[in-house]
Amino acid sequence: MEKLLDTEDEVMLRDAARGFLEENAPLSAFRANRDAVRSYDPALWSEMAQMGWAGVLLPEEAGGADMGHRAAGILSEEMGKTLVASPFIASAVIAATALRDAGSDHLADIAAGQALYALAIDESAKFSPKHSALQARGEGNAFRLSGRKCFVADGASANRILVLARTSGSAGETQGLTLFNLDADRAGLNREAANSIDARDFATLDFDNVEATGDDVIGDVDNGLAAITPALQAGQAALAAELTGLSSGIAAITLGYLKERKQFGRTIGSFQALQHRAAHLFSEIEVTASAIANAGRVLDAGGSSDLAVSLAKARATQTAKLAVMEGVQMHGGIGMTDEYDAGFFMKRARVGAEWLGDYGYHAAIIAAHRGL
Amino acid sequence: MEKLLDTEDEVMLRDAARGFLEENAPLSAFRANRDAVRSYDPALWSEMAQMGWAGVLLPEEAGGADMGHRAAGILSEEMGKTLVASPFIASAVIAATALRDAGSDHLADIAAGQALYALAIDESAKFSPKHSALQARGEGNAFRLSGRKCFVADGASANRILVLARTSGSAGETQGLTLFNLDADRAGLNREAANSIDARDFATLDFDNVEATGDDVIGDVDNGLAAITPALQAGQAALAAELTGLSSGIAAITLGYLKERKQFGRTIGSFQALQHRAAHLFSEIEVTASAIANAGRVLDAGGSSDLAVSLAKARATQTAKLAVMEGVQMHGGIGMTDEYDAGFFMKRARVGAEWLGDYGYHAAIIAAHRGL
Amino acid sequence: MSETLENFRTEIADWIAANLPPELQGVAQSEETICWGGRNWQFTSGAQRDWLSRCHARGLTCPRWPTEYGGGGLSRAEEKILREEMDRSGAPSPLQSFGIWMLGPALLKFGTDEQKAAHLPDITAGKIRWCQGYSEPGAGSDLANVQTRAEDMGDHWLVNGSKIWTSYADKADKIFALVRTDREAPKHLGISFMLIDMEAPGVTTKPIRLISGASPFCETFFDNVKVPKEGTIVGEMNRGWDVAKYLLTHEREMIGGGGGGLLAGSTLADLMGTLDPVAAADPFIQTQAMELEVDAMAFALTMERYKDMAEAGQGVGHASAMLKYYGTELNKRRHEIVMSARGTNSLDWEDGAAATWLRTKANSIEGGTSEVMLDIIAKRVLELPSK
Amino acid sequence: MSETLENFRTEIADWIAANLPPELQGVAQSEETICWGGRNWQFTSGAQRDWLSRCHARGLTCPRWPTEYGGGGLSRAEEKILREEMDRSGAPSPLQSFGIWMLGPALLKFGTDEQKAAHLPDITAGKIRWCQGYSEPGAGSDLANVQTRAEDMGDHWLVNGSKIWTSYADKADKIFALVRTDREAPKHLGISFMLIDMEAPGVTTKPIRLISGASPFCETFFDNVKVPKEGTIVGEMNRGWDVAKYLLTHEREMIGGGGGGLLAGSTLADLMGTLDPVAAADPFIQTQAMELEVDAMAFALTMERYKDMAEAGQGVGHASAMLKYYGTELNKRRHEIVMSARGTNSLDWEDGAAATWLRTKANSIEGGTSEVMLDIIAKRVLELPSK
Repeated sequence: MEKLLDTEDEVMLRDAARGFLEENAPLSAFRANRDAVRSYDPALWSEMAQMGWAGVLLPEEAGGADMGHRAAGILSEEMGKTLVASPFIASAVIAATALRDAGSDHLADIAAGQALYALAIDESAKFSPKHSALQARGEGNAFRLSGRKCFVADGASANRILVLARTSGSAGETQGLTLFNLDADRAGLNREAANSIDARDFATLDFDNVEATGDDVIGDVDNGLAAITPALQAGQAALAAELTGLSSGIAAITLGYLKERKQFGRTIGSFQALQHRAAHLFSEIEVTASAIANAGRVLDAGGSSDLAVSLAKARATQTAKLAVMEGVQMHGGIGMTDEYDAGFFMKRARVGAEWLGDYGYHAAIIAAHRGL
Repeated sequence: MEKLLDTEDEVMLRDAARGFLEENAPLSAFRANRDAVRSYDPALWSEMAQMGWAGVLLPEEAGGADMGHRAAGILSEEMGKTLVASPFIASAVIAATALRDAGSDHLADIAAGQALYALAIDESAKFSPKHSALQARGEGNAFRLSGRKCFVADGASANRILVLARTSGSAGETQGLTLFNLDADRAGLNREAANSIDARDFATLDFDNVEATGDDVIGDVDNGLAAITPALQAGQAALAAELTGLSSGIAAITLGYLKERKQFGRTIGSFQALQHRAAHLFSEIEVTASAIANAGRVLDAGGSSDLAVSLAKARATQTAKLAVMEGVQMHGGIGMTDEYDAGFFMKRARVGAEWLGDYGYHAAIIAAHRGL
Repeated sequence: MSETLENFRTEIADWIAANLPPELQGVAQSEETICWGGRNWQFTSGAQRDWLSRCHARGLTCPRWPTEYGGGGLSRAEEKILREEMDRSGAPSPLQSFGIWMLGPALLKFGTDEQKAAHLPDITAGKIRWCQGYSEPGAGSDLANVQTRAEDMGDHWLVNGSKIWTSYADKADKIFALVRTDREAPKHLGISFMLIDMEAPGVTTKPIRLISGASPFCETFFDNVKVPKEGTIVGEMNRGWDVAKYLLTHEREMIGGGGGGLLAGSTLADLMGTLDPVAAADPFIQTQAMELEVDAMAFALTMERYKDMAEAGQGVGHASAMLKYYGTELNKRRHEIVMSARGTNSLDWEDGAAATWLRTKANSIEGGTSEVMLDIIAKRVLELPSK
Repeated sequence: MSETLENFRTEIADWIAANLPPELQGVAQSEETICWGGRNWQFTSGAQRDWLSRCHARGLTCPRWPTEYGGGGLSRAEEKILREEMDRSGAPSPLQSFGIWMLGPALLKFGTDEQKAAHLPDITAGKIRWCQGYSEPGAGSDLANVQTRAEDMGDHWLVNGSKIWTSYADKADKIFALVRTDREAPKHLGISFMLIDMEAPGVTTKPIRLISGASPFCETFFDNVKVPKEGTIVGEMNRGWDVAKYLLTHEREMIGGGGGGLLAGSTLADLMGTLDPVAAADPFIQTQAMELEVDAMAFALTMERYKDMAEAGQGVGHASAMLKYYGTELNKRRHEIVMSARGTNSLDWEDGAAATWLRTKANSIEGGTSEVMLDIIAKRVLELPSK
């Protein structure tokens, strides 16, 4: 197995990313976006694009930086530390992977950070692509899409839509799905932004007889699950990395608080019960970090990666949950106030727990591999 | 709802039991039995019988003390504190309830502590009476029992056997089972004592064409589950009480150790991390104690009691598991030695976790009641 | 049960039947329906006003308080019967306030006759709404770390400082607060329990926004507030900590009760709602829900058992910290499960579940953190050594 | 990879092929098959003897030790290749001992040339079997609390006291022990790291029975044992604690590795065996097993990552306490699940699962308790304050 340590290039990338984000996207920037009801900062995103982040997974001939999934994970992890909101996962990771694998000619727009993709998969309260029922009726070389997608990432702000629709079979079947790549202003498409607790852009999309052609199809008709699955795995790994960065972020804030806050005439960080809980949290984060690094390596190596990716997402979900709960509790009253940042971590962790598959979804994939 | 507090009579009963057991059945007595490979102390049992414990659930006309299920739970709880091994649960609680409900004429023998019952229900690794398959073939007014029962409580030492056998239908069906009450020396019955980790008597019973007559049937033919279920519930409540006594027992020993043991120049009980864990354990035991008291009250009130009983057994199982794990860990190395008693609690807790239904078995019953 | 008690039951049942306005019957208690009273209280309906005045006339707003102050002078047993009959007939509580829960008990135990006469009638009548001023910014769990000071200016006290987590301070008429009246004395001494009018010049409040959204909590600031000397200190001068400690136990049992109340309320199944098929098939959601339900039912029984103990006159004492700890942690766990069961549906603020979930995170902090509760159990109940 | 390393790989692979007795190939390592060596060692087979002597001649019993002491003088990279080739060809470890794991490293770092020459060759050759004498009855986690004392009698030391948890003391030839050589000095000073012959008069051992049954652990008693002055103290006089601390890290990584090894071994599914249908349908057993597997896989990767860090020369340092803590707690959880999955089948001693399950409870105690590990992480890694 490849080493799980960052390579020299990766260390440099991490440092550069951290430096840039501390400068341009600290927590205060997230709060400003939240207060301005802005799901992300377009100016920041174009800077990221100029640094090659939007094209992190795309070939150089398409204007990409071609740094690979481990690198994408490192960027995502660093963004997670300060809750940076951006189109990174949906566009630069998921859409980029899907379109790259399909040899699409939209790659340059993604690498340039101009093509912003909404990810329209979910139709109910739990992630399960094969349960997609949104109908795409064939009319000669054209299709008519009708139905509803919910919890669509970047659904309100994107200018393009990746939508998984059913061209045959019925909900629950892995065959009969088709992946479409549409521009967001197609007639009959209605988008309603949700008021998401993490202040990111999730939307409900209603398709009323929206027209699509064969040119809009990614991969093969009726085989859309195969077209989107590797992209979703790339996204799951990146999201897992973000959640782990989030865990480190809130853990660092909490440790800082434990070291400076005094109570009963002592630094609260000197109370052994809190010390042991902090040490346990450290351990969980360390163990999860290994699964994150591994997922990136396995994706970069090609071949089957669902086990490694699900392991990363399952662990990251649990670790983030522990980190934010300890973070708020150890801060006491102030941690409960909106003036303080701890709550932001908790809300994003909850969204991240559900998006692209919750703990149970990924644990089931792992169990199947392990004969449980 | 009836008060969950001990009545004055119950307080007196508890004190009397505690006093008697401290005198006659301390932990050293259990160790002596274990070392002598003796599953219980018959002399002690006859003393218990003389005090009316064997007849705790039986009417006075049958020589019983008729104190009820809450009282039985109190006795069981006190026995649990010092790991007293006895035929109490199988004979005085389960068999007594089954035979009392069936108006059997064996009651006086039970109350006198002379009739010792083996409980032959299980046939596989998990408790599930309806899955009984041991066959009882009808021959006129007689039956022929053939098959194997495992994990039979008091199976090697008892002089009578309660066995649940299938007279019709197939494993998994609730109908078609019949409950037999046989003396232990019937021809064709082979009993092999297990080497149980809790040093109690559990045995494997092989039935090879064992003859039984209609007079041996408790309740109705093909309706044996109805005949044994209330008795099993009484036993589950008593076992739950024993496990809670066990939890208090090991918790008290551990607290004593925390208060006297010095390390790094401090009493280890002054380390806050251990204090918080001890306080959490105290809380769990307190909460479980309420479920125990409630189960006794509900059984005494008559009517449906499966919810209350399963709640008691589920809670008691989890609490005992926590108590013994914390008990051994907080003692450190010495807790791991056979010279010390902590291990005895851990082994009995494990057996108690499985006997008469594990956590999952009882949680499922509760969930069904609560619409989960 | 004694005949007199049975007569009392009939009597009270008849009275409720005769006096409870039909439109109030069976109305679920909520932020919207609670009657807090006070100078500026706007009754939500004539019925609410009538119910309050009738109950007050009958002494039922504070059933166990002495009749001379507008209480009912009932025994513990009678109060229990009253509660049962009120529940049975679906009658809402006529009046709630920190005056009833906290200041009243404090005055009855520590107050002078003048103080009782001056304040208790206004509480039982719902004329004055009180709030509580204990915590201070930066003090956290260390309640005795009181920096708000009252200087003796001869004819009055001059109060400066600020309090935090003062529920409904922006709606209250008066505040009972811990203030430092002796800055030389050791921490726990030198604190006095002071009554201050919120309309006094220099008192201002600022609502606190929580991670779950708006909240009744406020920060309350005292900027050179003049407080008269006469009758404004409850209990001995510089001995306010004794009063506070006495009330903290009350509060703890209240919140414990709250925890229990919550749990007794809507079942987990209700809260989770109709499960998405995928969620329904998830063994993790299933087992977490089952385990929570097991623990919640056992905890509800424990609330019962502790009430029984209290009613039997067996002091619960410090063990009440266990109720506070267990009930609040259980409630946090519960809403984690609800969120996971509702999945992405609950990630939109419009779905109330998220705000409720986030709000529960304060349960294990307010009224004494779980850590403080565990310390109390370890030191006071288990008597573990401090070195 | 460099050409020389590739050549080394070929070379070592050929050597193994030529020298590994066929009957040893692929034999699973177990209590029965391990070769511990020592004065009284009975080889289980001629093959075991041959394999030891051949490996020793080639310097492979202690690959990284200097050749002058019978080591292999290999680099870290070469050792890794050796390990890989040994695994690939199913070769068992030729020799294991506390001499290799602990005393050797201590002598190489702290020993005099005379001490190295006197002891290392016997270790590499498997001639002398060592045991470790750190813990004492009553001291528990507080290893520096050494009561066993060595009095200076001029021409020899007089040792009195006892040690506990001395693995295989009843089979060992010599013991390296912490003894107090200065009773006035503060706790951590005044301790020396002493080498004692187990055959010396006054040394006796008593095996310790665990809750899981028989064990290799012993109590070791020193009753007026005379120890020569010459060369019996490793490192500076009264500075034995430095040597012990250095070795504890080794031990920790060993046990952490053990934990990892365990986890890498048979899968949870194997351990649980074919599930009883009722157990197979139990969502609690199912979810606990799934969650354990998730954590175990991530932990195995973490062992890998930490090995990578060590091999990359990035010091792991105190973070190794995390491996010890997490690996052992994981293993305890794992066998709780196994017991529950096997149900009543595992409640009979004849079913090995129970003894294994009970034995795992010591994992979080031996080699430093979980509590000590968490303290180390909190204070040394997270640098949380002590007041």
